[in-house]
Amino acid sequence: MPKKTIREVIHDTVQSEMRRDPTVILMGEDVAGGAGCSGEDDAFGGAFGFYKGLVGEFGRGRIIDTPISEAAYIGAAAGAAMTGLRPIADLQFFDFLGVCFDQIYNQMAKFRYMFGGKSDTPLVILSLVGAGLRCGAQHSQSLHPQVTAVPGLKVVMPENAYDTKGLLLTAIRDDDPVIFLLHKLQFENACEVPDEEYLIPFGEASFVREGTDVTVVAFSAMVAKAVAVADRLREEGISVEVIDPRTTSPLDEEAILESVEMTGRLVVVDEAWERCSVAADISSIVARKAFGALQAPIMTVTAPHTPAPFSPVLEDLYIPGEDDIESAIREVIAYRR
Amino acid sequence: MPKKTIREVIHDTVQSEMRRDPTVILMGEDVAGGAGCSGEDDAFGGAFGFYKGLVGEFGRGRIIDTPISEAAYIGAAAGAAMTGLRPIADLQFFDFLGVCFDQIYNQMAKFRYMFGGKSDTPLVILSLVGAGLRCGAQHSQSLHPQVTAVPGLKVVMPENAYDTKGLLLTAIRDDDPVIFLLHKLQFENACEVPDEEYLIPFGEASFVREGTDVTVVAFSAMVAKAVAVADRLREEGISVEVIDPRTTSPLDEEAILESVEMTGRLVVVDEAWERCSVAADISSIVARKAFGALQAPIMTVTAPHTPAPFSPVLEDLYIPGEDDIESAIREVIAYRR
Amino acid sequence: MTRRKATSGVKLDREQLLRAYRTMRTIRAFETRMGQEFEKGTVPGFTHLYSAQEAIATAVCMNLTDSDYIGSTHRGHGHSIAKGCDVKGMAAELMGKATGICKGKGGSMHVADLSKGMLGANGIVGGSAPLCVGAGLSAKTRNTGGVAVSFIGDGGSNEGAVFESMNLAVVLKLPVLFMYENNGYGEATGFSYAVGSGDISGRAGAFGMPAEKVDGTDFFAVYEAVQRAVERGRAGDGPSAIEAMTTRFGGHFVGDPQLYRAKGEVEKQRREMDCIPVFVDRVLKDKSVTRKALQDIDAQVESLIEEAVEEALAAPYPGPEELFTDVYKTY
Amino acid sequence: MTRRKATSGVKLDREQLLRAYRTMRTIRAFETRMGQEFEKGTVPGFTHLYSAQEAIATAVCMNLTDSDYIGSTHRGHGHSIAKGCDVKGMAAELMGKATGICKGKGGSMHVADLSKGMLGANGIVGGSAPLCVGAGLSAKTRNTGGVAVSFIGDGGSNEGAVFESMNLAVVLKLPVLFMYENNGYGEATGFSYAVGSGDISGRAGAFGMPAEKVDGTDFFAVYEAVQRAVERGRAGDGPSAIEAMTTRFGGHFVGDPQLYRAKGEVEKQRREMDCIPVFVDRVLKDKSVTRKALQDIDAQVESLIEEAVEEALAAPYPGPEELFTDVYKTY
Ligand SMILES: Cc1ncc(C[n+]2csc(CCOP(=O)(O)OP(=O)(O)O)c2C)c(N)n1
Ligand SMILES: Cc1ncc(C[n+]2csc(CCOP(=O)(O)OP(=O)(O)O)c2C)c(N)n1
Ligand SMILES: [Mg+2]
Ligand SMILES: [Mg+2]
Repeated sequence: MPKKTIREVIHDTVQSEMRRDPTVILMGEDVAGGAGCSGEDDAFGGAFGFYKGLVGEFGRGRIIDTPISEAAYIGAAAGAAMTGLRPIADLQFFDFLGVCFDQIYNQMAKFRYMFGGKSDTPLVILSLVGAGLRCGAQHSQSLHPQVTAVPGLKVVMPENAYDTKGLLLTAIRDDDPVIFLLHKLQFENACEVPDEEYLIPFGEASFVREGTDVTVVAFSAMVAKAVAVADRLREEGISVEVIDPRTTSPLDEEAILESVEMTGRLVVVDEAWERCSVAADISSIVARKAFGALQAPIMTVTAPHTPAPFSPVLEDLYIPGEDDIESAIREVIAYRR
Repeated sequence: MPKKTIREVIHDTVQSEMRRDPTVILMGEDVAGGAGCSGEDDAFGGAFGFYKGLVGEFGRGRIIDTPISEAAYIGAAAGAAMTGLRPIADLQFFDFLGVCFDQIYNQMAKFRYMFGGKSDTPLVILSLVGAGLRCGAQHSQSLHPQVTAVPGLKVVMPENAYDTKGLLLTAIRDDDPVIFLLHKLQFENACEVPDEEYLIPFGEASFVREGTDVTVVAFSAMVAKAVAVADRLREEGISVEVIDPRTTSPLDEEAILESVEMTGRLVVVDEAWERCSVAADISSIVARKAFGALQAPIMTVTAPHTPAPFSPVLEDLYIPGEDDIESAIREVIAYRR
Repeated sequence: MTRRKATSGVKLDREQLLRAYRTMRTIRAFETRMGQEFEKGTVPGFTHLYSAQEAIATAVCMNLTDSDYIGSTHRGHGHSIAKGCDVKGMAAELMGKATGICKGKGGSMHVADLSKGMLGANGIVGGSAPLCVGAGLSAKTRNTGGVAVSFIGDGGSNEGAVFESMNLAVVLKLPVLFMYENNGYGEATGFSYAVGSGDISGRAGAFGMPAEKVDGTDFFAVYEAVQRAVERGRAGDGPSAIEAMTTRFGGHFVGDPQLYRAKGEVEKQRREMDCIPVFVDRVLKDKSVTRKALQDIDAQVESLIEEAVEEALAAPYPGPEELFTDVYKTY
Repeated sequence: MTRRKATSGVKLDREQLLRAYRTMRTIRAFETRMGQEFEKGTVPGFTHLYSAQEAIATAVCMNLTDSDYIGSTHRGHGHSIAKGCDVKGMAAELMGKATGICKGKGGSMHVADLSKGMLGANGIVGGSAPLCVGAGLSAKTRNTGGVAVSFIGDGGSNEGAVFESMNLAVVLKLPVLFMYENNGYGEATGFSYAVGSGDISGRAGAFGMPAEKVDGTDFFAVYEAVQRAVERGRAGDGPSAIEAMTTRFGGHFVGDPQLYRAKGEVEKQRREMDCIPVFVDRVLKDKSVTRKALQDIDAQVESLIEEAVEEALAAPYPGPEELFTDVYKTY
């Protein structure tokens, strides 16, 4: 099977969906690039090159470069979605949420409900979260809790190229607004990806490692770290189950609860700030619904309550690391009432 | 002692601080009203009349009506705060967060950190949260988790006039940005408020009821409901401790943990949506730090994962009610492993 | 504002004139009655009435079909009626009833009917401008010949999302009309204070599109300007802006004491700036229609509104299960 | 753009001319060196260089004192140096060192020094315009005679927060200068595409303030225009806008292959639109300064930058405890 990076998967999936369905369009800043310039068209293909080449195939009528005005174009994507298109709106960094948030939580998320079920808003906002690029506090955030909280939105956070394909297909064909969040450090990660079409349903967790001593829930860039720790601890005889929910909304509660019923111990890893994080959210669900099974405190491993620092030495401390995950696991394993 | 409503306390406190400190200014839409009109100046005094009369005393130079452009004036408040003023920015409904969120989490919240500690940003954003006004999905939200999550912000959610005074004084004199959130249904609530100045520090919970069987944490409009339930259950011999953290950031973890260490049971009440709520946050802190004391699942009582409905019959079901709190308490009391 | 003479370039036939009259009268009667119902307590929440501005919504929507779109504001009843939303469903919606046009889940600020191209009233000032740009993009991409009209108040004209939307529509050359209704007020703040340039259409023009100012109390003036703009849009020539000068007969919301208006201002405007008598005078003088025909419509409208209110009052509230439906298509 | 003749209304004395030259040369040398350091890997993250635009920051800031304010962009090194930020502190900041001007916690996109009135580079396009309006409000309220200058790119000119800020500054009549640097590009998109009207200053003017377009490669032209705007601001006459036409010698960020620019474009612009030789030609022709004086400055600048880089490279990283400090004053 061919290996593909997440970047390639995004490209190929957007391309195949645009071929299949003429109502799919792509819009955002420099999704093509080169408009109004003296050089090449298709100069950027998105800030990270995801869409390179698509403007050649589909033209500027469907690969739409926008001025730097996120409220307008994210809102326009919603308006287009209400009226017969299936837009994919690229938001370069999810850190820019703040300039277009109204269109997300007050507009697209609420239409179906406010309008009594009489509208579809099929659009995907594709963006990047996370720290590690050494870009300072305004370009290193994990703001997925801000949208996971909002009824009417679905939030996808894939960790690998295989899942990205199946989830992105589902997202583009979904009739509700989907926030599709990749991690800034991850889009060059490759794995085997079948050429055939396959859809991964939302709300179905993936059991990345099976284990019996402790459940670790991790998503996005945190999955690989959890797996590394799990594999290391396995050699010591500690059996760690690693669950990747893949979508934070809907959330596969069942998978998590079932696992905790078995292991009795839970560590949740989330790159977001600790307060009101998805880690806190999952912890609270388990503390409510699987309390009887719990044999130890529920540990959350998150970024601290500080903005992301620029200096690499500080940023490395800021991002939840394998050591943090490992010591959380050891703590719950060692715990005796 | 005189009784005052929250509305009166806001008025009087802003007035006394503006008298005391010439750098305090007030800005927002219709904080005076009447600009460019044929009738009276001071026509609104804020959308809810909080500031009625202040423009007469302080003039339009310090009571500043702005066009409907929240990003600009909330950001301007931050810019003024960096450069020698102490602005109070009125944002009529916190539901409008989405049009000015960037200025809040990317700008004011991060300056001190990004600039290496070399700046103060002393400003207060005063706004209203909550449902119950029958105004539909875009005017009924409880978006405090969105800001509680953000490092660099402080978030105050007083439940009564007495606390409002002491906390607002602290907020205005604080050198960090403070989000001060009143509940839409509450500002006519009155209680005894001393005329003298008193400051209530942030991060100090108030024990509204003492009890030994179960801890209920509630804030803002939820406190009164929790207290009503507590008082009712007391007659049955169930002793409920009600803690109002008053500020969600900083959070008085200690008070909550101490109480749970004693009662072994916790119910957290929050009008926000369930996912990534402050209720979930507090639940997760307790599940991590006071697990050993817990004798029952931690219950959270929140709004459901739906937009706020307009129809009064549905909205009443949407808002967490006394019955929801009561059944959560009964459930944890009845729980046996 | 000095009232300009009704223009006369547009030729509307009798049926169209009666339709225009019926729409304006329906809006006025609906709003008047909803104001009363609000005061009685049968309409919960906030209600913002459109009275005085009827000519604008009517003139705009008479240039549109169901495959054109409008995006509205918090003051959306007039736009909705003009775009063809069911009046009975609207009355029930405002009362939060199960028979409401949005099942009672939206309310006054969220009336919508996508089958009519009405993309929703909007509780967020400026919130619908981007949506209309998107609807215009959709019409252009799907090549339907449709246009999208974004209604924006003078207050709302200062929102960032509106400015961005104008630029985006110009850049993508979309069939969008930015329809500014300058009623002189944004809540309790005068337009002349809040719009720094004092000129909404001039500002819109500087974004790179044709923009004109018209007398919003003159149905015909608005109709003509909109016709030009809509034609431009349908022809693929891009967006336009119109600033229609009008007023507001009521407060910002029902119950607003309007201290910011001088005594007598509203009375004077009711005498001088009421688009309905202006329209009636004109069509009677032209002998385009008979007084009798107008009176028949008056009677029909009154009974329609009466019926709508009675049915709405009698209608059931949504069942409790409705709280949880319509959040997602699938979840 | 056709290059306009250097104007000659401004009388700057020798010392001022040398100061202008020193600033421009310092910026150029700093950026050139930082680009090299970035490529060596000693400067982490993204780095956006200001080379080509030096005349603008320099001309603006020579009209300002420490009690005036500027708000900057992601491309903020030039503004910072011109406003008097310590170059050594900046070099260390870009490398994330403890001796950085922000203790290494901010980085390239967050260089700031409030004691110099430099309110920060900004990673959010358009993000600093509202802040500058606030700084102008502060200056006006505290009656300091200060002004605030918001630097905005051609791409950033399309952000809602910027439009709102212009209107707010006009309404409140604040001493604010909206300083547009039109370098022709926002990332890989041309200004002529992204600004629908093709005219940033015309659009700004329609917000109700004086707005002019100047040749941004001509230090003197910018200086004069800024002088007028700053005087207006200090006199209490409200905001102004200037659009300075310029270019960008490098990519959007260091490493950008710039496919969107035709081959030879940058080379041609380097020959024809480099503000530094334009300035030098002018002052030598005028005999205002000697070539020797300029060469002395060149040497001093080179050694300053060399020293700054060496010290920065040798400086320690912040200690781990720094992760948790400076979040709040008290918490
Ligand atoms: C983003 C946002 N800011 C503020 C408000 C509160 N608000 C509702 S209507 C209104 C005034 C709008 O004025 P205008 O656009 O002129 O419309 P009009 O009421 O005159 O129809 C304001 C400030 C809001 N709903 N949304
Ligand atoms: C709100 C926001 N949107 C998008 C970006 C990504 N971005 C960074 S710089 C830039 C281009 C800015 O162009 P311009 O304003 O012309 O400034 P220049 O780079 O030419 O100095 C973009 C799109 C951002 N940082 N913030
Ligand atoms: Mg108005
Ligand atoms: Mg540029």
